[in-house]
Amino acid sequence: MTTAIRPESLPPMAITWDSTRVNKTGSWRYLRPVYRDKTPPCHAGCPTTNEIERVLYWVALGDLDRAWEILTAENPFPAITGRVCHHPCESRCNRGRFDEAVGIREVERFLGDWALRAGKRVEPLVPKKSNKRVAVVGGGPAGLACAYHLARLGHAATVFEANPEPGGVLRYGIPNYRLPKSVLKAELHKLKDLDVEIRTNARVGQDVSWDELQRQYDAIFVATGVWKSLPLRVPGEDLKGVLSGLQFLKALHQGQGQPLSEELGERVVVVGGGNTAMDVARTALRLGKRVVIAYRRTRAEMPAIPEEIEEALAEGAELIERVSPTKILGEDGRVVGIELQKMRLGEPDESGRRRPVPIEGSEFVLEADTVITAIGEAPDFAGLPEELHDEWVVPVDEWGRVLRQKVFAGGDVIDQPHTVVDALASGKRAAIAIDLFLKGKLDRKEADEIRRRIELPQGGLSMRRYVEDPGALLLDNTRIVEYEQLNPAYFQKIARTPPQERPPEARVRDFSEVKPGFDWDEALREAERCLHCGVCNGCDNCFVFCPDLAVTRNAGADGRGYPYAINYDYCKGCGICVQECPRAVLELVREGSGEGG
Amino acid sequence: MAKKVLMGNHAVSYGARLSRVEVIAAYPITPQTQVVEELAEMCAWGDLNAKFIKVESEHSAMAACIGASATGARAFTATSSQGLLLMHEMLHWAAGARLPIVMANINRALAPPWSIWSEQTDSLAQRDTGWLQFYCESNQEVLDTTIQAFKISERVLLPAMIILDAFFLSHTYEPVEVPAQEAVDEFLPPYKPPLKLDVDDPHAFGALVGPDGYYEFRYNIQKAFEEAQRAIIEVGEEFGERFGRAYGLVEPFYVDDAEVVLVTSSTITSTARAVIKERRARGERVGLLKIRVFRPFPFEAVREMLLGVPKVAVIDRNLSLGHHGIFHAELKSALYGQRNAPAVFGFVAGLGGRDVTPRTIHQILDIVGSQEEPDRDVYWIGLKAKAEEGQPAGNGRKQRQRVKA
Amino acid sequence: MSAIVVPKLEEAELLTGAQAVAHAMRQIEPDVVPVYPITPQTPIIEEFSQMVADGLCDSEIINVESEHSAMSAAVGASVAGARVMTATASQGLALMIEILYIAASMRCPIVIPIGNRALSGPINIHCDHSDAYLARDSGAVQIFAENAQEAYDYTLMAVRLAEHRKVLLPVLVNLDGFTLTHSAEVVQLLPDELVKEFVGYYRPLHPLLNVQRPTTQGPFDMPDFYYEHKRQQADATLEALGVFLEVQREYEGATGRGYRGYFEVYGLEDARFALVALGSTAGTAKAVVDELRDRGQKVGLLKPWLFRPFPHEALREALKEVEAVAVLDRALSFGSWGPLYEEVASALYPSDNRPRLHNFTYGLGGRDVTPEQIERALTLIQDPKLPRTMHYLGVRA
Amino acid sequence: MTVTNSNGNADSATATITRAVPRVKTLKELAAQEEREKRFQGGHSLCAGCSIPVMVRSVLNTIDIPVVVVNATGCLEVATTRYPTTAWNVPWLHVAFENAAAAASGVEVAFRVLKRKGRTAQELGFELPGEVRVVVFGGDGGTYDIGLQALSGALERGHRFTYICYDNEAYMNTGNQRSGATPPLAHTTTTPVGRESLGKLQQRKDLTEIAVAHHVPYVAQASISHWQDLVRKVEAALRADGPSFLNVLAPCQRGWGYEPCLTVEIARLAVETRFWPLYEVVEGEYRLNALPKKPKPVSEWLKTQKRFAHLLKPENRHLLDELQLQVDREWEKLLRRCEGRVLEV
Amino acid sequence: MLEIRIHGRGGQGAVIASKVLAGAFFREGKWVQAFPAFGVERRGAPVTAFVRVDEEPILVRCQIYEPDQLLVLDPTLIEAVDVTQGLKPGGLVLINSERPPEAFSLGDYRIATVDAGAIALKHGLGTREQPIVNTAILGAYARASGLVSLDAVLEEIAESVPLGAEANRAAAREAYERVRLPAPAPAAKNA
Repeated sequence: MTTAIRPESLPPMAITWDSTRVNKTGSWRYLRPVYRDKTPPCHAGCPTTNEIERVLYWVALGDLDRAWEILTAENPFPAITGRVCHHPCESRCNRGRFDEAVGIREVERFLGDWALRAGKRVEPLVPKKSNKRVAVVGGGPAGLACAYHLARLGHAATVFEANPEPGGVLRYGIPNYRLPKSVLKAELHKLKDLDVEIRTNARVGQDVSWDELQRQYDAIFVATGVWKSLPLRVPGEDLKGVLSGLQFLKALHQGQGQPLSEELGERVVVVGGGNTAMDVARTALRLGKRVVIAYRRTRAEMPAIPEEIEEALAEGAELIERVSPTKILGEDGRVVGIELQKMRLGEPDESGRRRPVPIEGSEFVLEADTVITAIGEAPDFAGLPEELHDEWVVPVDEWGRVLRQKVFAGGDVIDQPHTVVDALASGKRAAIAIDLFLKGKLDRKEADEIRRRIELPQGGLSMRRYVEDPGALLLDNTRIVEYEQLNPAYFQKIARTPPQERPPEARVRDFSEVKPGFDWDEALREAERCLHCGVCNGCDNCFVFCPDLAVTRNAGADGRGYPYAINYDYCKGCGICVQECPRAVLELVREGSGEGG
Repeated sequence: MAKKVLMGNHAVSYGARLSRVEVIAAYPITPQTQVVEELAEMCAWGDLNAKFIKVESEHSAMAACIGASATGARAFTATSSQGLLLMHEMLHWAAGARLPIVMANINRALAPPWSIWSEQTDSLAQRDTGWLQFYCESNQEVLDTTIQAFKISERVLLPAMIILDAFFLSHTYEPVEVPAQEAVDEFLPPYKPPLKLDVDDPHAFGALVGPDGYYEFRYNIQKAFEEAQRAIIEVGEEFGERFGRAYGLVEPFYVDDAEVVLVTSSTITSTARAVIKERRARGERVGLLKIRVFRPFPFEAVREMLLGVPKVAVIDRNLSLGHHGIFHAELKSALYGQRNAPAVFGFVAGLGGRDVTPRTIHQILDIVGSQEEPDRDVYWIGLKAKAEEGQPAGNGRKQRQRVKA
Repeated sequence: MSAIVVPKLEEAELLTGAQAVAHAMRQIEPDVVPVYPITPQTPIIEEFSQMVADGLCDSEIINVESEHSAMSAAVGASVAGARVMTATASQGLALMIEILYIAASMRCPIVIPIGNRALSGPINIHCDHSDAYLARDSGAVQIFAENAQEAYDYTLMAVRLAEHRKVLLPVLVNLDGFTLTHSAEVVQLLPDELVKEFVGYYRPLHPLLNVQRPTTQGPFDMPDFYYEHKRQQADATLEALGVFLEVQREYEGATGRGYRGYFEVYGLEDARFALVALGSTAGTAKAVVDELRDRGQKVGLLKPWLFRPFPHEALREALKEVEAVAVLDRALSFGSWGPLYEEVASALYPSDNRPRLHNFTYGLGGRDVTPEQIERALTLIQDPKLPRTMHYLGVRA
Repeated sequence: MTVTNSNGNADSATATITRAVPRVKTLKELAAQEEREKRFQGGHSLCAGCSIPVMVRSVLNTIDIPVVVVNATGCLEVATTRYPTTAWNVPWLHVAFENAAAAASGVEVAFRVLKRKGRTAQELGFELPGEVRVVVFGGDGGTYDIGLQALSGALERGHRFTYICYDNEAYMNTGNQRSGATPPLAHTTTTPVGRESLGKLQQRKDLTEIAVAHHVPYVAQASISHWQDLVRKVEAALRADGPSFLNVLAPCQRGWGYEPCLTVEIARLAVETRFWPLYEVVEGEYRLNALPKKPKPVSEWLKTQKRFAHLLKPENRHLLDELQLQVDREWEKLLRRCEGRVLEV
Repeated sequence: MLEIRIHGRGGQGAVIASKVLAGAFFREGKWVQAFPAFGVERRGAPVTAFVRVDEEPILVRCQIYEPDQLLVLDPTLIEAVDVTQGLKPGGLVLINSERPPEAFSLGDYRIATVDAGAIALKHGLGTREQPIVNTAILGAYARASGLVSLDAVLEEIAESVPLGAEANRAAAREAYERVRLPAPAPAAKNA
């Protein structure tokens, strides 16, 4: 514009058509908006690091294949966890602060069931097999998950299962009405697809020796679980009619339902408030018994999944809160009742729950034909070398490794919550650790770097981040999006989609599944409720609201990278895009700070 | 008296405040807005007891001033450029009704193309409307003239326009001596309208006048302008006595023995003074005549100063399209038919805020110095195309030749 | 009869100036005509509206809510690519003046008949030229007509002048209010087809409606270009001088009506004393010139048709032999000379032989213009000692 | 991701629930969108965080029909057309401040009459488009105040054009002077807050209702924050058979006094506090377009802006209450007019 | 005559800075003139303002094309605008920057720097995104130029910047102390 101009070179009147795009107004900027995905709390809160936001994104768009691929990278058995998981994701879901948490588990189940029906097959994540062999001791969720991931990483895994069938607690603990055996069987088929060898009736120390495993395998994963019930430690525990919950359930699963039922009598008192207690109670209900659940604290403190408690009560179980057994009464060596003492809630203990304190002289008696205890379980270390364990657990490092040997452990035998999903997570962790170990990387610094890259804030390790270029995933594994960072203006209150349910009076008559699961519409509707915290879902807000037209659509992107790009030639750094990003994907960094490229 | 560093627009506001204006009706327009913003601020803080009306257009601003003035209030407004043109119809009315409204106009170029920078065409195009016009050179002059304008206007019952250059004055900060309120009160007594809208003494304002009377009304306005010349001189002198700064219709600067006299107005005067000083220091006989009052045009004063001067160069930051720079044309008609009338060179410069620098003035003096008579009606100075500089915009006695470069 | 065009009575009609102009508009058949009524212009647009209503002319009239909007709509339509006319007077022109400047700068060839009328206040509806003069800096071309015939002919020529590629400016065709707008005269119209052929189609240079090539019109201009843009506009305004003559020649070629030059000169060939007067006054002046010449006085008349751009060079040439000139201004520029006087003085200033120049104000607000007044002016200027102050004809001072 | 969210919804969760499978934009649709995107371009010199371009692009991108834009003087005009550049890739005309609607009448009539007369490319020198929509953009100064007469005239005459007022509630181009749209008690430079003054003492003009009173086919009030609603209204306005008028709230970060990033947020709050209700009047029938379930107190909106800072002082509590009463009263009035008709996007 | 050009961005207070600086010189008995190069400045856009100082009344009323001194309120302008255009050789360039003067190679000029942004923030002037640095830079100018006293600058701030005058004065004072001067400093011209 400073070049010489001549009147005759101008159009005959002040008319113009040259674009303002020659003005690089980006030089006005003090602050620079950058796209930077973050981790949603559901994802971070999932022990198996399920990429929930992506899974729901693709489900909402109807691309179930893509959703399933992402999901099964982390979690081998969505049809199982979709039924039995205690879903910590949902309790962390930011939407819970807005209206109601997204029904993530139900969508997961829908996706898992869809895959089973569609006959989806998992494939190894790496193209080549490694010639390494790994022994997996224990065919429960942890062991099976470990074998699954090892196989997908190209290693040959052999599962040693003491029982006649694999599945562990999935098979012998969780009743059919929650997890039908057909689903379990179908899910376990994945292991066959991956050429995992499962040896049943193979108890270590009995059918196969520890030394043999040590000799024959490049690594060993121990996940034998907890199968010893904790005693009540009250008089009368040895009476006939006092059973442990695990014993009861296992017996049932082994086809001894009918004789057992006759033995139980009419009135069953279940002691405990965990999932085992609920499973026991509901099973007993299905056997036609009158069931009372006795728990030392209140319902709110019960460790069982709330839905389980709710369903148990709906099905007719009676709950007596704030009571603790002091004595089991018997006649002729057989239970006739249980003496319970009332409790009040005192100061919180280290678990944060209020400690029950006995009220002197408040004892009362409940008539009972059977008392089933479900107050906790302990591992059975028979067959394992002494040096592997202490009294309660197998101590492991942050990789799940035991004593810096080639032995790794997971599931309920290590010090972690006794849940299915934690078991699956420990299996995955061990599979990654074993992969690193087999490649000779585990004791090197490299392992720490890898861990930083693949570990989420709550400690879960991401298989996707492990096997793929993490840059392509965009997700920043160090930062969790809190509700306060979101812009809820763009969210409408939509009630959570309630799963359909068989009526209680019908479902107590058999062992068929209580919930039929979501149909397509329900699953999509629920998936659409996901806020995609910290993850760009192409909502167009940044594009539409940019006053400088500096946000462009990145139409060529192929599912990786952002759907938008910022043209910094024009961006004046006003920050509207950041403010209006509903899900905190965009953020402002200081111009010249080197952040954000 | 206190010296303050004020922007030109605020110098207007201070002048209006010291004049104790009672009604301000205005509409925002760049680069005028600060004038009325400052007045609104003064009203909000109780520093000025006036009613501020933010009307919905300049047309209404002037109409409101007319109403206020007709009611006997001291009315003030300020505008610029398109705003002045929009109120044009009402300008005729204000003068025709002989209402001593005072208005500041910030000289800004007319559109299109749209410009907010300095040019005098907006106010000069109002030269037929019957308004007194004062062109100011400095912020001090702006403030002083505002106060004088009320006194002059109210004496001759004509509206007055105080005119200052956009940005070169309106937005320029410089030291200004602000007179004390008491001193101004002594100088400028409250307005006593000879006739006003009064329920106790009703008169009709703005009635239809047919061919039998209209001519005389116009004649009287013209006579009032003759009276205004005297009023401006007397009020300017009185102001000088009271405040130490006297003003007149024109202001000579090294004119006495000058062979070339620049005729300027507004801020170009100031820059030209610097050039004249510089050339005088070199021994060149150049001078400058500033025209402060354009309406009434100071015919006598101009003749007194310029007859006998060999060459005169008028610098116009304005243009009457299809004609000349307006000061240029006016000056020629003033000197026409007089003995020893100088050769008059007309220069157009600085339209739309094109900077007029000392170099521009030197160029003008060089052109005038190099020829006895102008060889064209209008010289354009400062056009970007070098080959075009100094070429006539046609209409010359010699056919304009387009230089191809 | 001393007019340039002498109507053949058998082919002529008795029309008011307003009607004559309305017929010109009908024949031009402008695409868009935004208008607002104002005395004494109203009969033009009333006549024209009736013609449109009767299907005699395919034009779209926009009955706007003010003259300001009339001009604004005119600019919009013109920029869009349509041929546009409007008409107004006095306060109407004063109200639309802002947009007239804009029309000129946007190079809109809008033809605007003006029924000249005095400006308020006090309010007055009769003829003077204060309204025409208020537009003298606007960049619009201004033509003054002496009678209804000239008003008709120049309205037609104005279209070609306005739309000429070198010009592209609004053209005001001034006809005195009442004296011309409302007075019936003998006028000879041209055949419709002839007019249509003469005015042709309007081919806009940068039509806004050309969506294939979007343009931004009326942009913001910093000091780095504005000056050059104004220079360009000044050049275009001056181009109108040449084009005016060109259009006159073509009109003569097409119609045989020989308007030649910027002025009509009457008795000026050997005159020692001259009048310069605009519009209908020239008619009266011609009669006075005739009479004085009969008495042996060497007097003449110069009647400018073109007031903007002002033909300085031609004026110098036309008046180079006279001793004294009386410039008649039918308006005051308060505190100065009359606008026409200033033009003439300014034009004659550089001439080698400057005639004595005197300024006469007359006829404001419709004050009757009598032969006596004009004779007085012509007599007064013959005195070399006549003071060089403003003289007022017909004032009761 | 190749897929953007279905029909541009800000949040998949806000999508209509009746939708079984979300619609995915095709590449072709995206390309068409890109073409329209070029109608208004970056590099303009409007302030960082200005709301006006947000509105302009939403308007221009809404329909495929060629548009001619007429712009009243104001920020938008000054900052987008600095010679020799322009942000507009559509025909654009600026005549003056007070007459945008009149100029638009001229353009609209010119198009209609040239079309009617069947003017050919040969006669005209260019090809007339088959169809054209004339869209006017004017600020509140140019619409509520100085341009109201021209707007009223044009609406009454029935020209087929759409006038869109971007209402930032004062003269922002000249630096925040009060206009007919300035809300009561706001500080502006011509209604400054001072010892003797509490800001603007008058009500704001209800321009939308004034437009309705012209009996035109479509009038609506919108906000840049609710852009889907805005886009729908633009489409309705442009397709209306006759004049249409949109009054769009467009916050100004400088004049209102807030951080630039909050532009949309503050526009949204104006709706949520019911200070700026979204509604439309179709052939005289009122419909509410946003029914805040839990309306926020108007103070929530006021406190975001410096121009209202003085109202938050405890001694001015009564003023705040008075404002709330006004907002409630206006809201009730509107509800009555809507007679229960609600259409939310 | 001393001619100073100020480069800043819309919102930083460059125009106010020109006014305050002129006021400070005025307090010391100088004739002054201050004005902006008026564009249609929007927040963030480059802005220029000018100050003239002289012993006698100032006549010239046009922009400054060959300044003696420069104040640069935003270091990023050095890349965006040709700030030193026309600057007289040896002229003072005062830049708001946390970097030392040696970090800038602009030519044969005396360069001084001051971290006016940090100082402004410390005193609560402006926001993190856009500190208002005008008063701080004037404090630094008093020291770097040696042509106007800090006291005059502080007094003028008190009068011209009614909102937060104390914080602005404190910022100016601190900048006066913390400005990093060029070494060695030749005798100031045009004193």
